[in-house]
Amino acid sequence: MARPKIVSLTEAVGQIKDGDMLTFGGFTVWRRPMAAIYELIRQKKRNLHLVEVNGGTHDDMLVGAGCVGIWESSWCGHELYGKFGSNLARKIEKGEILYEDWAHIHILNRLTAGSKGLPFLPTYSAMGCDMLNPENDNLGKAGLRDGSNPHIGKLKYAMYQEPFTNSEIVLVPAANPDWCITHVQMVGAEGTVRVDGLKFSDQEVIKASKHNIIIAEQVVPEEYLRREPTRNMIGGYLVDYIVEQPWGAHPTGLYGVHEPDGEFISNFFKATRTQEGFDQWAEEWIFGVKDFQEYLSKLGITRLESLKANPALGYSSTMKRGSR
Amino acid sequence: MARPKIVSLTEAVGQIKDGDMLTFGGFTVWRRPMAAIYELIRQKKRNLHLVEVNGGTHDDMLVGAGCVGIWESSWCGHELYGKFGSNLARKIEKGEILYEDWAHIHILNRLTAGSKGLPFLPTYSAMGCDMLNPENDNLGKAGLRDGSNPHIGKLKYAMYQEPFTNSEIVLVPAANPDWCITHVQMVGAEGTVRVDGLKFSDQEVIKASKHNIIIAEQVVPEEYLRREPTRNMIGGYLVDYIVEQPWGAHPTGLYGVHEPDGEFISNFFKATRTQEGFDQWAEEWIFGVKDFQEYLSKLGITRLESLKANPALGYSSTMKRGSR
Amino acid sequence: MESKKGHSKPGEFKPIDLLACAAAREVKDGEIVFAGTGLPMLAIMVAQHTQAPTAVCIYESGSIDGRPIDLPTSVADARCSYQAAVGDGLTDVFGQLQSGKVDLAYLGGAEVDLYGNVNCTFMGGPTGKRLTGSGGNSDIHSLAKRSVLIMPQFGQKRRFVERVSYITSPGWKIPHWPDKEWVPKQEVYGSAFNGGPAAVISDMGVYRFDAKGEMYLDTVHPGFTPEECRENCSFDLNNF
Amino acid sequence: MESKKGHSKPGEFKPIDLLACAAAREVKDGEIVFAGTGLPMLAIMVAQHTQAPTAVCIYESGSIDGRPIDLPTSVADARCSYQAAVGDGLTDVFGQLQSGKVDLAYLGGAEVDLYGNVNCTFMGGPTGKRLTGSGGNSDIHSLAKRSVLIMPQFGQKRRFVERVSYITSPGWKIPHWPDKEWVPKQEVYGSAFNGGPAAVISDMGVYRFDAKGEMYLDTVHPGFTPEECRENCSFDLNNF
Repeated sequence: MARPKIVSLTEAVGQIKDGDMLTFGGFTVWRRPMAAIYELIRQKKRNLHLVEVNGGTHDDMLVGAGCVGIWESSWCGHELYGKFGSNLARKIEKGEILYEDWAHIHILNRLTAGSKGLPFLPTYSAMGCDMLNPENDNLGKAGLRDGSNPHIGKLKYAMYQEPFTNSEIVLVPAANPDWCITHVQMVGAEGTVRVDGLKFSDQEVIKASKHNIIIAEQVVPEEYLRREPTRNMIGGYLVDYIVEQPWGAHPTGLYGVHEPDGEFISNFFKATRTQEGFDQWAEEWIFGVKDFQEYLSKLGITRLESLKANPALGYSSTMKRGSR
Repeated sequence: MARPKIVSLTEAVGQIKDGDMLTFGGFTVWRRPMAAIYELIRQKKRNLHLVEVNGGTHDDMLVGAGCVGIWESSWCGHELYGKFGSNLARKIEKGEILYEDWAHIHILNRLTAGSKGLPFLPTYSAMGCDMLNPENDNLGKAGLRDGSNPHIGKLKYAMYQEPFTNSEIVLVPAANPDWCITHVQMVGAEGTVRVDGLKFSDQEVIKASKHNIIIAEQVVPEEYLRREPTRNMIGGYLVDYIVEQPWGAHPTGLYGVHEPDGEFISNFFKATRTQEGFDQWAEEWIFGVKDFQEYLSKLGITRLESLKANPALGYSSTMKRGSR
Repeated sequence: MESKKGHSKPGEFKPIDLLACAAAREVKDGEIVFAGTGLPMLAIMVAQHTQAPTAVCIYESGSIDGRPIDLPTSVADARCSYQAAVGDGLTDVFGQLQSGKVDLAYLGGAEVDLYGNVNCTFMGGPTGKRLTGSGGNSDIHSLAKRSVLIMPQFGQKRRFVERVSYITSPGWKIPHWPDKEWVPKQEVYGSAFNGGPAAVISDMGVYRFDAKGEMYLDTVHPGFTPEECRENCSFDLNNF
Repeated sequence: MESKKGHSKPGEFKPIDLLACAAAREVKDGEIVFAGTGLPMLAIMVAQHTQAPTAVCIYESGSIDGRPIDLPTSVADARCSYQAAVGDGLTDVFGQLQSGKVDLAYLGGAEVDLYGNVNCTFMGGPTGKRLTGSGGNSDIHSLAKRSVLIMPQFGQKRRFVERVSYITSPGWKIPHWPDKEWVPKQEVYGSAFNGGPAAVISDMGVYRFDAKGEMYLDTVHPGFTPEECRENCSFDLNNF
């Protein structure tokens, strides 16, 4: 197995094929690989199958741009900055996208099972809820559980009367995405990955995925990260491509580095209540700039600096909740 | 739920009852709560049910002292310092102890299932091996799978033809010990636990257990540990008792603090090839001293200092493998 | 009713303040509390600053027992992790939730019904208006010992309904799949049953559940009458 | 045979040195290797210092890709973690093992048989002499793509047997429980089959497995003859 390659964002994202199953590191509007999201849209990927522990601004954007064929997750919204993912909501309401809803533990378990080479994991979560209503097996209803798609199993889930305590329990099948894209604070030149702050479900989604793209604020000498192995998450042998892209998580937040750009996300949410609104927004912020560096220039240093975290706190001491 | 109490070792260990199920933090001859082991022996606990991810000097000592009724684990030995646990081996060979052998993943899964409130976890490990030979279900053969002991389930394990890929897989039942005793480098005054170096399976065994005793080299201000939450393992609400006991892991090793005392363990192994040998050894090192502090005095400062780790390396730079 | 909106002046209070305080009162000192974003987060922080100083707050992002000095924007906000005991991830905290360690959960929702079932996925069912989906709402309601739902009610009658149009999170009576028979939660969860909804706290009053698992009005906030509560509820609040 | 024991002088080698070097040769550059304590640990370190500098070594204690500058005493030794990429725990590394990420595993054992089954639990079965038990030996043999067993053989004929007296770790042919029928490993592991024993390396020679999963002598170390290998083996090494 070769060591990971340090490449451009264009090259890394260029490896992803139409129809691939994707997942992402991060949590809602935190530490999302936004630079890669913009590039996926610029490269006009189609029919992607997203399987995410939870969604956020990033997947609503991919959905709005028409990149996504199937969305599977527990949630999509913008936290405080937008009540729900309006592109996803619109496409679901119009029947323009296939989707499966899961409880948080369900979908976490699906990727955790994938990361451990297991066919399933059990949970007691959400029994009696509509995510497990057989009528809501949307991929099944669409005839996609016929074995033709290697990412879609024959069962959405199974109930199991287990033999140890005779309880009924939900078994959810493993998910193994083709790609996971994760934005992190630091990666070593040989691919050792360090995440500062909460780890969310990054370890699980990275290990579940066949290929990994790590986008880092900074590429640092391996030796530096290896002084403290217990602070690192992943060895380079699990990483295919490394991209160095400062601010690459904007407009989502990055622990210890910068806040989410709430105003930016809020404007996105408001603009994208219609497809036309999304298209105009994308024209300005995605297609209207050559690449992520030009996007950063368009945002400007003043705006970006205003998002910077205070190192003593891990967040900005000047930005208050609800203030802009 | 009350905050944990900071108590003496005698008081903490005094809470444990004959017949309780116990597990321990650490790995083989590393970071074992030896001060508590000596105290368990001094307090003459009987019929303990050990369920351990792996064993080591500590459980062989408990077995030698006649404290253990049932031993369940994947391994017992002294690493480089003794080929196997001679007390356990002798008692198994003479039929003086009940035991169940497991593969490492089996027993890790049993405690992980316990930590997550699940009745079982699946694994493909050790299929076709004699740990899963129905003839080697020793607790079953002893008639203990009749529901009379809440820690012994009706099945050692179950094979399951799972419905997603139709593979056969091993399901192992959850284990929830009454007590877990863990030695760590630091605990906060309110019980936040920090482990330096490898975490082994501490997180799983602590969370699986109904009650926890944390023995720390040092009790430190909470605020200090809370500056870096990502380096901590467990919140104080999971801890029942805190004991401060420097060198409390001796003769096992403690990352960043001290090496295992190889000569001490090696002498223990040699001495304990017979029960008489164990009894003499225990008379000298356990019953012959009033408490752990007197044990440390008997060892002496020169010996202890020679084990100290070099902070740049995490281990002693003067102690070489195989040298004494 | 404009005076019931906006920020309060010192010495005054608005229904939203009452809502947060009423919610905060549900926490007993020393309890392990799992809180969601928004008003639930505010309520637990109020509780920790009043009668429950040693209550431990767990967020589904992986942050445990933070001591925030600024109000967080979401559960993954660094503000939640300030002086936290542990900062790990979802596997940790959802595992603890499932193992029954969570005494009380604070959540919001778009719709609640007679049995305390919660909807935050679709208003009007799968052909209706799409919302965020479950996130951890479902997991937390499924597995916590008690859960407290914080819901705006005044002028939002459609949020209190006889049957939610989509069950995101289980209340006291739920369908058993695949046969669809409605049974008590205990029957579906068996040995994994830890509890269920303890209260729904709105800006008008506090609702609890009777032995049949049906919602009743327990107390009415100052400034409202039981009749007004009934008027702002789509089902027949006949138990008070 | 005294000259075959003890430490070698520069320019010389002893069988034990040959054993470590022969074992080291099994590693291809860039492979993910799971190593046990003792000689396996030495072999992978030799490989990393020769033909396989980018091989990654995982220890079952949770240490990944260490760059030790001193020889560790056991897999949990801090020496293993020096300049490691990751230092976590068992859940991490056994999960990676089970997911098929481990190319090669290096292990020892007390007894090996014709099919590569390994015993490190009981010499003579459950009524015999008790050893340490599996540790990770079983898991690693079960789940790695290739495993290499490092075993002393000279003068220890009872370690190479037709059938091990207790199967701690699976070889190419194993019983299917509960019916006890001996079948190829593939049949028992199904879709979870990743591979099996690739070689047994002793101080006398290198043994491999044929298409039937039976052991044969592949190469003999300098200083020994095939006949001597046969004499130090309890079963009929008839395939060479």
